[in-house]
Amino acid sequence: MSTMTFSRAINAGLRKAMDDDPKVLLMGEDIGKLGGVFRITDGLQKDFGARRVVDTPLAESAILGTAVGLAYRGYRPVCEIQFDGFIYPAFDQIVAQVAKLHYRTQGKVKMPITIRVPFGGGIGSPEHHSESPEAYFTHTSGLRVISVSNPQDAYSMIRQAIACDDPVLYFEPKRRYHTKGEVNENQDLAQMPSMESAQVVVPGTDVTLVTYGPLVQTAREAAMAAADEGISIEVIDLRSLAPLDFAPLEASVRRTGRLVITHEAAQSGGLGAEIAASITERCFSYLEAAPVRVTGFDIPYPASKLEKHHLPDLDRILDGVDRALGRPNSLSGLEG
Amino acid sequence: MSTMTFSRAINAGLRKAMDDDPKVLLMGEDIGKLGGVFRITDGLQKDFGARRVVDTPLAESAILGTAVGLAYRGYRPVCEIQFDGFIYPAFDQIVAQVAKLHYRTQGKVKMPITIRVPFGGGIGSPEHHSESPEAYFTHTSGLRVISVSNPQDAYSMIRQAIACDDPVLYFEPKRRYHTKGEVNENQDLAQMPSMESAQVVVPGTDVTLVTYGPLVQTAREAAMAAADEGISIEVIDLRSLAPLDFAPLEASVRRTGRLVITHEAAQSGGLGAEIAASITERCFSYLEAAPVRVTGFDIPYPASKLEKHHLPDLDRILDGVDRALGRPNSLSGLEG
Amino acid sequence: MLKDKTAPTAGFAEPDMIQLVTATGARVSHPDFDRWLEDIDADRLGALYEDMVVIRRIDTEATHLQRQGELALWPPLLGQEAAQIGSGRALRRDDFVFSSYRENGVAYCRGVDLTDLLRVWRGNVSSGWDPFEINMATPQIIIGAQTLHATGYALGIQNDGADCAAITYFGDGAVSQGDVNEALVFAASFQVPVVFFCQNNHWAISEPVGLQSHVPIADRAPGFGIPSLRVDGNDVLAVLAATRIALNRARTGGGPTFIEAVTYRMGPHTTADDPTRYRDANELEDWAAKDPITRLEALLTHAGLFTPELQAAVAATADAVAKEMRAGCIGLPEPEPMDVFDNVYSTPNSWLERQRDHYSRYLDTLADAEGSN
Amino acid sequence: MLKDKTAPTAGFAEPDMIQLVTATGARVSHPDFDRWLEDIDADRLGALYEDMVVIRRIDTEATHLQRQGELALWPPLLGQEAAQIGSGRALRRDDFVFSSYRENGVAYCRGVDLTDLLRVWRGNVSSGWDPFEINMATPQIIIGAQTLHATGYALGIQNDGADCAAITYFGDGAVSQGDVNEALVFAASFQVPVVFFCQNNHWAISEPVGLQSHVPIADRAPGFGIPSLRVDGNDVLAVLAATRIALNRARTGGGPTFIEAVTYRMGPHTTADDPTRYRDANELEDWAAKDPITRLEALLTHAGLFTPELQAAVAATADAVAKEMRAGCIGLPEPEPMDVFDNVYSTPNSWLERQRDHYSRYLDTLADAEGSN
Ligand SMILES: Cc1ncc(C[n+]2csc(CCOP(=O)(O)OP(=O)(O)O)c2C)c(N)n1
Ligand SMILES: Cc1ncc(C[n+]2csc(CCOP(=O)(O)OP(=O)(O)O)c2C)c(N)n1
Ligand SMILES: [Mg+2]
Ligand SMILES: [Mg+2]
Repeated sequence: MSTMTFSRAINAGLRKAMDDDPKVLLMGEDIGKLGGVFRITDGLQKDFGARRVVDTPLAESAILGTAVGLAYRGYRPVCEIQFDGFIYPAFDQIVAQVAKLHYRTQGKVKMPITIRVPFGGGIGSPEHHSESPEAYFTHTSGLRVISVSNPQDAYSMIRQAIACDDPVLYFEPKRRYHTKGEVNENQDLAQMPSMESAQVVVPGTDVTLVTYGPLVQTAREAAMAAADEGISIEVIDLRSLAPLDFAPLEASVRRTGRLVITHEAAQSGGLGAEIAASITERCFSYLEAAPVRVTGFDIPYPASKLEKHHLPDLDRILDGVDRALGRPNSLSGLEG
Repeated sequence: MSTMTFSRAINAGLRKAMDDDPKVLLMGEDIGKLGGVFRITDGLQKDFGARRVVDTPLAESAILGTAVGLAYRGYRPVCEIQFDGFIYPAFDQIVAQVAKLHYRTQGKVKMPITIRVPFGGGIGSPEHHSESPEAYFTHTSGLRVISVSNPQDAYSMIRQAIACDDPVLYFEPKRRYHTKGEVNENQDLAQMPSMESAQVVVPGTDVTLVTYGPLVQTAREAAMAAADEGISIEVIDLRSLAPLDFAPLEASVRRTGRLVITHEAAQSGGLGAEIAASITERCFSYLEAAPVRVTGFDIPYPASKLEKHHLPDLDRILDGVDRALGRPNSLSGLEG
Repeated sequence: MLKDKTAPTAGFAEPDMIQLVTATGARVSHPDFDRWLEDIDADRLGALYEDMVVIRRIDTEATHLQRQGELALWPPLLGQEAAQIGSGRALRRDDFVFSSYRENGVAYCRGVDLTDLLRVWRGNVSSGWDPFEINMATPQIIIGAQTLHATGYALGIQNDGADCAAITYFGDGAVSQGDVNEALVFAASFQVPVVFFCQNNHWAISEPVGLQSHVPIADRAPGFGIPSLRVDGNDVLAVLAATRIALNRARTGGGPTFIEAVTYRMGPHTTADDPTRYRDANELEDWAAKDPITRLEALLTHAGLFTPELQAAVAATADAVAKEMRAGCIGLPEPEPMDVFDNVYSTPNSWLERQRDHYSRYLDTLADAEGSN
Repeated sequence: MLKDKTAPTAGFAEPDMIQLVTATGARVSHPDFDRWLEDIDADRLGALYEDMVVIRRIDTEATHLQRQGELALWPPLLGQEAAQIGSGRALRRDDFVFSSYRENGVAYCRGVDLTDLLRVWRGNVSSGWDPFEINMATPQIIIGAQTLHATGYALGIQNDGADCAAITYFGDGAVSQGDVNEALVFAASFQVPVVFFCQNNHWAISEPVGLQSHVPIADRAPGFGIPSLRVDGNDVLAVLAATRIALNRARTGGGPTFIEAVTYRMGPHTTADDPTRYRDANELEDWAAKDPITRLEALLTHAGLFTPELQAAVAATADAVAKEMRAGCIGLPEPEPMDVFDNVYSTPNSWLERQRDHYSRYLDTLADAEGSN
């Protein structure tokens, strides 16, 4: 066990994966000497060389497209997309190639590609640097999508993602890069909890609060704050966004009868819709109230001085909890 | 009133829009002499010239990117994407530019761009020619998304889309291109029902069946078949996918207490999730059962000989209706 | 001062292209190219001829099968036989091909099973063969996407220190796509062993090549730092030599090469297309006069090699291939309903398992209901 | 036979570039370029000098403001003054600019309000000015996207039969993006009045230009059928002349032109960057010796124009501009919470109206709760 930052934990996981398998290589913009704009790959080019930590020309479609070719050749490329908002030029290669090649070839061609995406807001950046595009990928059959919320998961799940024979989008909550935590680096892949499993991170009885990535921390804080008021929130960290691990959600909602989902992405068509719809399908008779979504608004990411009015925070989450519980809340009096 | 095919109706709408406004121009691959692979633009280059019906080089990102520049210059470009599966190279320009420029510039720059996308399956085509990518766009703030199901709407709504100052994705159900219907070409834009409005196309009392585009016809057939068994289905054609017009849905579900949603797109994260989640939020206490989704599976579009096993058809929709009604159905006996 | 290349080059004046066999079948010698053809004796020339006749026959037979409703679609290669055989036969077994949908002649060179060739066009599967069995990726439909795959594969070859190469095929329309240009950037930056093989068949569906570029396509590559060759794509020897030159560069650390093979799509874009809507009949006639097979016949005739024996043998092979292919096509078993769920992932996926389970129950219910009727 | 341009060109040997003023300030004459500078008299030269000094001052002041916490971020243009002023001053009012994020010097030439220039970097808005007021689109962050916008705008100009032009600015990194290459394809195909202005400042964040291309970037364009010019980007006269030549071609139906201005990013990529991690200090030193402002001072000195009066006047202007900008920046009103909902659409949208309404109620509730505490 050692204490390390979130970003260091990803670095350590990448290093371990590269040590374990010579076919693992990293590709991206500025990931070499600079170590990436967030320093996630710091020191790796120095230690593994420029053939395994590849600074690419500035073209995202080519990063993913060449990764596909490398996968054909037996490599396991880990592609860094510098910021969430720069993934769209690669969308075609991800959606039409990476996601579909295994199906297209009836399983002949595997695509063990990991796509690392620093995502989400809260760091005061200009446009395109704070987006939450995960729902585009969770709706894309053939991809796996995960998001990590703490250093241990960051470490374990990057290793699991790289080891996975399917393509994995790995969403990193960039505003949590500097948080620290305990990391056990001595686990075999086999010992780790499946990267497809959701986890109850705060047990509770009154309401189920589901989230992932950057808002797990906020949700924990909300649970603490609510406890002061005598409300017991069960917080679930989804970890896997596609597929969703519904078992712990169902179990929780059957107990609490109430569900709040929170994410930074826009509400309409966001992952929260899938969770609400699925849990309603699976737990209809247990629900005491409609699932509540506390999310970013249906707007392009706003200027940094306004981002606090877009991002769900502790107060907005608690307001959502009140709504789920039928307690006085900001929408009291509105029918619904 | 005249009778015409669906494809002819779009053609007529485009022609009218071009007649009415010299700033309207069409761009796309093979839309000139050939009239498009579906002949939607047949004859228009001949009549309006190559400056207004522009055969572009083979590059979707450039089609949308140059459309943005044309919009800056005061034009109203109508871009044809040849098939649904070819829209992804343009994804970045659509999501990061077309959708966001109005917001970015605090309303200074308008993006009255219409993107025509023949979509959906059922025509026996190879991969990439039968997709339903609408949920990527309904989740993208700044875009409007509509889909048409009959020649009259095809005609009216292409005109409305072009007249709209916001960017509009116009999804055309390609397998319905040859169906015929009455079209009134003598309506002013102002007289037409808003393109943002959903419409009840079959009134009913037992269950609400919501869909759009190609499956509206299938839903109508389902309603007829169900009527023979004494079940009264209310069919709603969404027409607008973003924003969704919830008023008629809410009104209907409050009466029926039961909701079935059907679309060709994959289920997870599809538009059905948003509809189910929103209606549950808005009509929780009226719902007698969880909303049911009858959709394409979470798979890449399959080979054409298998597409009938992916696309919702009359029988699968009726099975979903049975599920919503608590009648014996394929999942009877499973909990959930 | 201006580096101006916009001077009109309409029609791509022949002198620009490397040609080793004239339209009338005369062999012209070429200082750089000839030495790459030293092994092409009578037998090999006959074999190239056979290949070209056979793939034309495959193409014709497939078109028939489509007309007869046995195939859903077919993209004819008629007219492009020399470009595909000349390049396809330059490859080594351990080279890897990333093509578009029209390179059925190249697939034939790779030794594709004829039934596998058709499975995708019959609609049974999304692609027909095992890429690793013949070292060729299955047809790519997204225009240009495969050029990046080839470049990445070549990066892998380079990392492995192997001496094979990747080759990617694409059309004149494809060169407008961002992906193709990014592939040139990456290939040049990393100097990887990849050959960019552009079949300029003059059309991208209904769009003439002049809409994509006012200058010869081969001129594109040097500006990326990639040397290029422009060859008569209807001259199988020129194509063969050019591809060998490029592959040799790739194998010996010389990096990428771009080849433009100037040829012509004599048929429709696919069996769903109607070129009379957009193409002048005269143009087709002009190009029919440059038919690559006729040209090779003329060369063989000049050399006294176009014997009745050769003709009979080739015809017999073509007949046999066509017959085998037709039988394989018609005999293909129908896919099973539950196949739709296979191979989306290589490891189990809970979402999909549930949908599979539900659909299987649904099919059972349906069968029961039908049984009880 | 191979059109091979992969010969090493490391360091982009100066002889390749057009230079009208040497590093020591000597004016060299040039047969094609000189006639485009006939109007550049003492006053105009002084004005160019003033512009360059002023934008360097703007740049420095903005960097200070960032360090002082008044701006969230700033992308310095230090070292690129000649490239931006030379090109920016070649433009006519009715030309339209599509730039990236670093062209604050060009925006200055367009007459941008200084406070508007900073609004985006302070984080108040997503972009700071009205594009139609100064005929310049606001900064584009998605690398290369703006080149297509310029090409489309130019298509509009062509359709309108107008004689203005579009110009687009982008970096050496951007030329690797598919969009930039597609823009070249479209511009060449339609022969539209657009100028592609690439500031090769040798770096894309931490990546040296040699990673993007082994050949000079200006060589890229001719392969698309677009003539190109490679100029010393630290020589304001060479840049001015080249841009005028290109704009003139555009206005007179000559189609697109590509300019590579070879310059250097003397500062960090942005204020968030630390170039010492990846850049050799010697390289920076070399380029400091080629400082565009020093060079113009030397030219002015040679010509006896670098008078104390000029220096004093320029310094006064720079001071005034810096002061005005600082005051404008600091005086910017904070945005209002409910602003987040404005202008997503130009017409009402039911989804958003509901969210706006809910959030407004929420803020009220919050205020009530705080009020009652
Ligand atoms: C990204 C994308 N856009 C559009 C299409 C539709 N399409 C299929 S083939 C084709 C023309 C291709 O022309 P070319 O590259 O010259 O190849 P050829 O068909 O002549 O072999 C087009 C536009 C596609 N398949 N993919
Ligand atoms: C599509 C996209 N990918 C990545 C980035 C991140 N990024 C911002 S600036 C930059 C380097 C750009 O270099 P260059 O084009 O040379 O312009 P310069 O910064 O030197 O002016 C990168 C990679 C981005 N903004 N957009
Ligand atoms: Mg072609
Ligand atoms: Mg640069």
